[in-house]
Amino acid sequence: MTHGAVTLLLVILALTGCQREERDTRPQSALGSGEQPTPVTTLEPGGQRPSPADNKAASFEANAFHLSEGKRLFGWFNCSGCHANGGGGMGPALMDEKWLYGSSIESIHATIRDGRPKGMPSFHDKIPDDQIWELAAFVRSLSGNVPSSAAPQRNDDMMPHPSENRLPDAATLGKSP
Amino acid sequence: MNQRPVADLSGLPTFGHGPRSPTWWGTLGFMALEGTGFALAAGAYLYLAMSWPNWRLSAPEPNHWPGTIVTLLLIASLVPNHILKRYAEHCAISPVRIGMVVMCLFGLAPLVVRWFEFPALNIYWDTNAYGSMLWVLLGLHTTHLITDVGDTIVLTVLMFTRHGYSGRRFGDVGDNVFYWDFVVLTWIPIYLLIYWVPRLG
Amino acid sequence: MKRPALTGFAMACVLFLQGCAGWQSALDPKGPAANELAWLIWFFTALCALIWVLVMIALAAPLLMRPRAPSEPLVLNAGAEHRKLRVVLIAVAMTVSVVVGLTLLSFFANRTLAAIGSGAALTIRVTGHQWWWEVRYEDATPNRILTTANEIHIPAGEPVRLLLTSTDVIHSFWVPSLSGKLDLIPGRINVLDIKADKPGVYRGQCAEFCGAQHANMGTFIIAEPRARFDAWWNDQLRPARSPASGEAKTGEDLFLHRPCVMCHRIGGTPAGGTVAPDLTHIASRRTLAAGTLTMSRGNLAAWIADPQGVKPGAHMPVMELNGDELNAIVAYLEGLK
Amino acid sequence: MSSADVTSERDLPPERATVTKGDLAPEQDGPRDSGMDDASLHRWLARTWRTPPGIVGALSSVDHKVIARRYLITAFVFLCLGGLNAVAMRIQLSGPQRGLIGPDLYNQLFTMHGVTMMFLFAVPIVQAAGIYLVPLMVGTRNIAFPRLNAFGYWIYVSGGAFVWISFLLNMAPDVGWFAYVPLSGPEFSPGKRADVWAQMITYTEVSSLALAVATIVTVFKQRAPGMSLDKIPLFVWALLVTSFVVVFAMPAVMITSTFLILDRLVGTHIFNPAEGGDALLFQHLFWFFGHPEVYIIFLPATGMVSSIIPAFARRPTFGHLGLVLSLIAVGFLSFGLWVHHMFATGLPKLGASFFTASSMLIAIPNGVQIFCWLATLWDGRPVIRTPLLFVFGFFFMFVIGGLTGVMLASVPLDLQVHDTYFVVAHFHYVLIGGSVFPLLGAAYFWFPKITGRMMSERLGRWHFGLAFIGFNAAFFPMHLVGLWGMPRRVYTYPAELGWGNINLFISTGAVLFFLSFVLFTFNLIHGALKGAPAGDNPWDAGTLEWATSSPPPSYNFRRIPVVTNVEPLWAEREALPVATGLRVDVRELLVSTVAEAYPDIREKSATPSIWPLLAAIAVGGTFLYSIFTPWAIVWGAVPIAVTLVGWFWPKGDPEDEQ
Repeated sequence: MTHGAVTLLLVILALTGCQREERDTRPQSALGSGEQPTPVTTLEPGGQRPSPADNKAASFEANAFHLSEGKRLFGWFNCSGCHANGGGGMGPALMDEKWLYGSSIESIHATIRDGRPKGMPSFHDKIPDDQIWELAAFVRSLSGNVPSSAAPQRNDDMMPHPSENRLPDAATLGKSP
Repeated sequence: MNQRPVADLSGLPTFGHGPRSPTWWGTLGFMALEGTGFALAAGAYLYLAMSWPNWRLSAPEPNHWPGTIVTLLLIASLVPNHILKRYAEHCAISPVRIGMVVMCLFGLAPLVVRWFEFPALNIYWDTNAYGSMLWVLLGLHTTHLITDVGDTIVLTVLMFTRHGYSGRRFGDVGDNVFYWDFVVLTWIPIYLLIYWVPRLG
Repeated sequence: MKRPALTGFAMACVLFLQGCAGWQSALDPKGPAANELAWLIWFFTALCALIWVLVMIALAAPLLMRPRAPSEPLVLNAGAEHRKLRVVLIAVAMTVSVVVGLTLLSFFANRTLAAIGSGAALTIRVTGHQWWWEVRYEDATPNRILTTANEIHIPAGEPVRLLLTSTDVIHSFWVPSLSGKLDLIPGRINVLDIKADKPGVYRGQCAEFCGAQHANMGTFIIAEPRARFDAWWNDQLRPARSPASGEAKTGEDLFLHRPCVMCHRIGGTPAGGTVAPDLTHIASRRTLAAGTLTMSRGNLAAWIADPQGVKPGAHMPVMELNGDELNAIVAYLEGLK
Repeated sequence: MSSADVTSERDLPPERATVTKGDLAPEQDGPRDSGMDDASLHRWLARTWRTPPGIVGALSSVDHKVIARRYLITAFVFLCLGGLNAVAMRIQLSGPQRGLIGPDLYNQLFTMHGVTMMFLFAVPIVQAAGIYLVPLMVGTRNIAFPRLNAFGYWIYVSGGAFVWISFLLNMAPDVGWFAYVPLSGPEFSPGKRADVWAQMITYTEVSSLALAVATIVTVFKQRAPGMSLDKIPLFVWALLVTSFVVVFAMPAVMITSTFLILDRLVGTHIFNPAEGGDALLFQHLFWFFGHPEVYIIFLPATGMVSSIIPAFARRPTFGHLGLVLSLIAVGFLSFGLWVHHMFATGLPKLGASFFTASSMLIAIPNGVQIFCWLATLWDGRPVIRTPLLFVFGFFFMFVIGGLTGVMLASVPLDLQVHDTYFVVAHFHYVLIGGSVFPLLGAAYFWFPKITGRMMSERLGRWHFGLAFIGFNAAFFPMHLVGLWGMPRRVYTYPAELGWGNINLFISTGAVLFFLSFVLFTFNLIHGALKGAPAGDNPWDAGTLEWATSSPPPSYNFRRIPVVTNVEPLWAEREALPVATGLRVDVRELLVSTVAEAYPDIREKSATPSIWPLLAAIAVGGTFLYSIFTPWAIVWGAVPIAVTLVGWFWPKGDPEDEQ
């Protein structure tokens, strides 16, 4: 009885811990498959959802490593050129609760992959799919949508806003101006 | 091994005050290690202050008044504290009870003011390293303040029970007095560091 | 008990010393700083070995004596104790003089090392990245400033000043055949002066743990005669060669339209990424991925096809390329001499 | 020598003997040990001092020997785990470009190896040897603050378990045991791995500090009558100095790890150069602890050497005073040389030279110790038994480690060998040669006292031979490979650098060394179950722990011994002088004065209690939870306060009431 409970607890711990801490730098799906589904640009809100086989939301969304990689790429790929550090500039703000094209990670993935009207370019060819997922997961974390235990922490540079792991959660954020 | 009695200990007392008691030495040991912690935190502050020519990093000057009030309260508390110590050495229960209540109040008063001291720093811990160090130093001392006030309150309650009539308990009161001195003493350099040292340069 | 161990040591040492080719070795100095240091190492080692042997003799001596009468441990021979005290005091005095001597020696060695860089005409800024080295040749004329990666060409026989810094974590620049190591710390600039006596290739490696691929963060210092060095610099300043074949042309197009362009720069093309090594003359380098693979067509293909298999954790992502695309890109890069 | 003049009524200062008048409950009295015969004395004391039966009783134990035994076993388990880490790393490194272990796992492995060996094995095991032996050597019945001592153990074992469970969950720290920022900082260490490092370091150091304070007070206030400062055994001196070093060094690492976790979790900028912080501040703070840490591990080992040598050289240590002064000097100097770990960071040249001088300076007191031990051995061929063999091994290897240490102290030389395998070789020579070999010798030496049985001498010699060859084969070539350019903490290396053969040899040695520990474990178990009965004093040694039975009874000594010599059992061959007059129905022990050890107070020692365990659970839960939210400190304060009040609140025992 006790043993069972302890084992169960350990298994749960292992599952939660592993998923958050796993550092898979070479997701299997990407290997050897040169062909990708034909890009579909769609203007409908929410965008085209990826097929279940390609949907990597589960393995990226709450994984600390992928989120932090997303944060790095956000800077490297100059997303801040338009979106600043999430506060918005030429492009819309990413830190608030307003989503023009849906708030799910799949929608954000589609936005980055296929682009959106009024200036958001398509990065389909420019960024490998796994890294689009990382970026999408990070963008979601900007508005407190991922567990703070996995969200990236502050950078070692000038800090114009609180780090993602210290943002209020999405519900609270929506109410603030 | 065979034994050969050479000394008789039966006439010795069963408790002692101050350096005679092991507890006093234990308290001293913990003070030494906590004092090292304070010193290193202060050292870290000074290290950063010296690395940056524009220290305070263009942060606004803190409002020193809450800190000054805390300092005055803490220094004032030393008087009843040492009166209490004398009564504890004489194992006089009623004055010790009164003294403990007074010391509880003298402990709570600076804590209340401390609540207003944090905003008076005029900077947050996540603004820059100067703010971080200020909050760390103040937080470190506040932790000591809280634990010692908690300790004093528990001991006060204990002195009002039948357990209070024990020599050991009077020794505990003495050690509590000793530790409070330490809490007051460590505050002075931190106070100067937070409010006055940056104004020198 | 100890003899077989010692014999084993001796044999082992002989065995190892045979294979001791100095490419990245503090014991195979190729510059004045490393020379001074190698001399210092040998001197310290010899002195320490001597002291160690003396202590071991002192330790072994009682084993040859007769056993002490077991009766009364507290009964001591006052004369013998006095003699021992004298021996111990002499030993302490010797320790003090050795320590003082070695301190002075290392102080003067330090001064000698500091003098090596005087008159350095060439300044190179080396910036550490997770897990490669950005190398920038400073020059008063802006269009002569040259940025490359992982390999540092220097003129032989001349002191060169390296300005070391980092954009992410702490690294440490260490080319043992030329000089001691110095850290690259974000927010600080450290100055290291190096000089190679003769032309040659000297390997170095990051010496401060810097994350997943700390092990594969190599660098090369290539010392050349002044004339060849100048020619190299001039050659590096020109933009990339345009693709020579149709396949390479396809490769260039792919490079510019696929993820490569997001991070890498190739001079003379729109590719202007600055977060990864400059590839303008990649084919002229000896190695790929900071000393991980030697430069060859096969290794280029392997690195592009599966960077995470070659260097797990590196920031080069796995890209979705089919065989033809891969061949084209490799053909293009191979032409970037 | 006569004992009559050392301790008598004359030596009790009269004003100290008087009882303060005041509002005190009338003092109760009970049976005393004065005229009691041995059998009934044993019955009384055994009942008063026993650990209660049952699981709850075992968890409530405050007997320093019980706690120390748990510490020793736990630390040994962590040694084996850390050793397995090392073997895994050595297999990966046995050839160039091996693919057995990837960088992610390898980085966790070497971090776990360092953390386990430094924080969960080396420091706890020397402190555990201290809390077992110090009360026996100073002739008292229990350690000072026995409940704090028990609390320390629970903190230690749970802290160790947290780190190892996080390793099993792929959450172990992967930033090296010293976790330099910015690599361990918020930007470059995603997830909770570095937080685990930071919080568990702070947490387990609480245990180390608790033990240090308890040890200091035991040595200062609970020494047997007559044990003035000049008669304190060297092992006790070593533990005393170590405890002081702990008290002043460990807060530095707690401050460092706390700053790190604040940076990571609440967004402070202490180590962020862009907002006024500094990355090198971390290194200064860390090494202010990190260098004394080496001496925390090494000094108790010198105490062990100083205990083993006189027993087998059959004479007191030569230069007792010189050894004591060297211990104190090493303790002081250890705080003045942290910067020699940072020569490669590009510090100002003059400052670095100062630290060269101070680092070299520490060779002098260490030299004094070596010379005094050698002089002790020069009276004739010593009795060669396993403990002494390990001490010989200690000389062989520690002198190498010490001399390479002198090389590292030289700024220019350090720039070549810093962070290479040369340094790995150096500190393993110092830590294994200088500390683990004396510890193994000490295990053979005191095993009969702890278990009442002897370990096998034959196996012991085989163990020594295997360990000696394995160790030197594994670590001596590392000096060379370091000079040939191999840096530390690499998970692999290219074949063309030619380090393959030597690394294969090193790995073979490492496996041999590991096997020697398998043999040792067998010898331990075999000795504990089937060893020959030891008797009270199998080596005819001279210090007080050999005056009581093996294993010692819960109350340690039937009567408090009176000390007349630094080797009291050699001075008093016929009968041990003792002091009488303590009560036997309550846990009474003798408190004496600090310098002269005059009897001063008959104080009550704490009774068994479950509260230290509960308090440790509350503190542990708070620390664990704080990795996830800073509010844990606020919520955790409640159970911590409750358990601490429960701990200190008098339960109506006679011990508490008086």
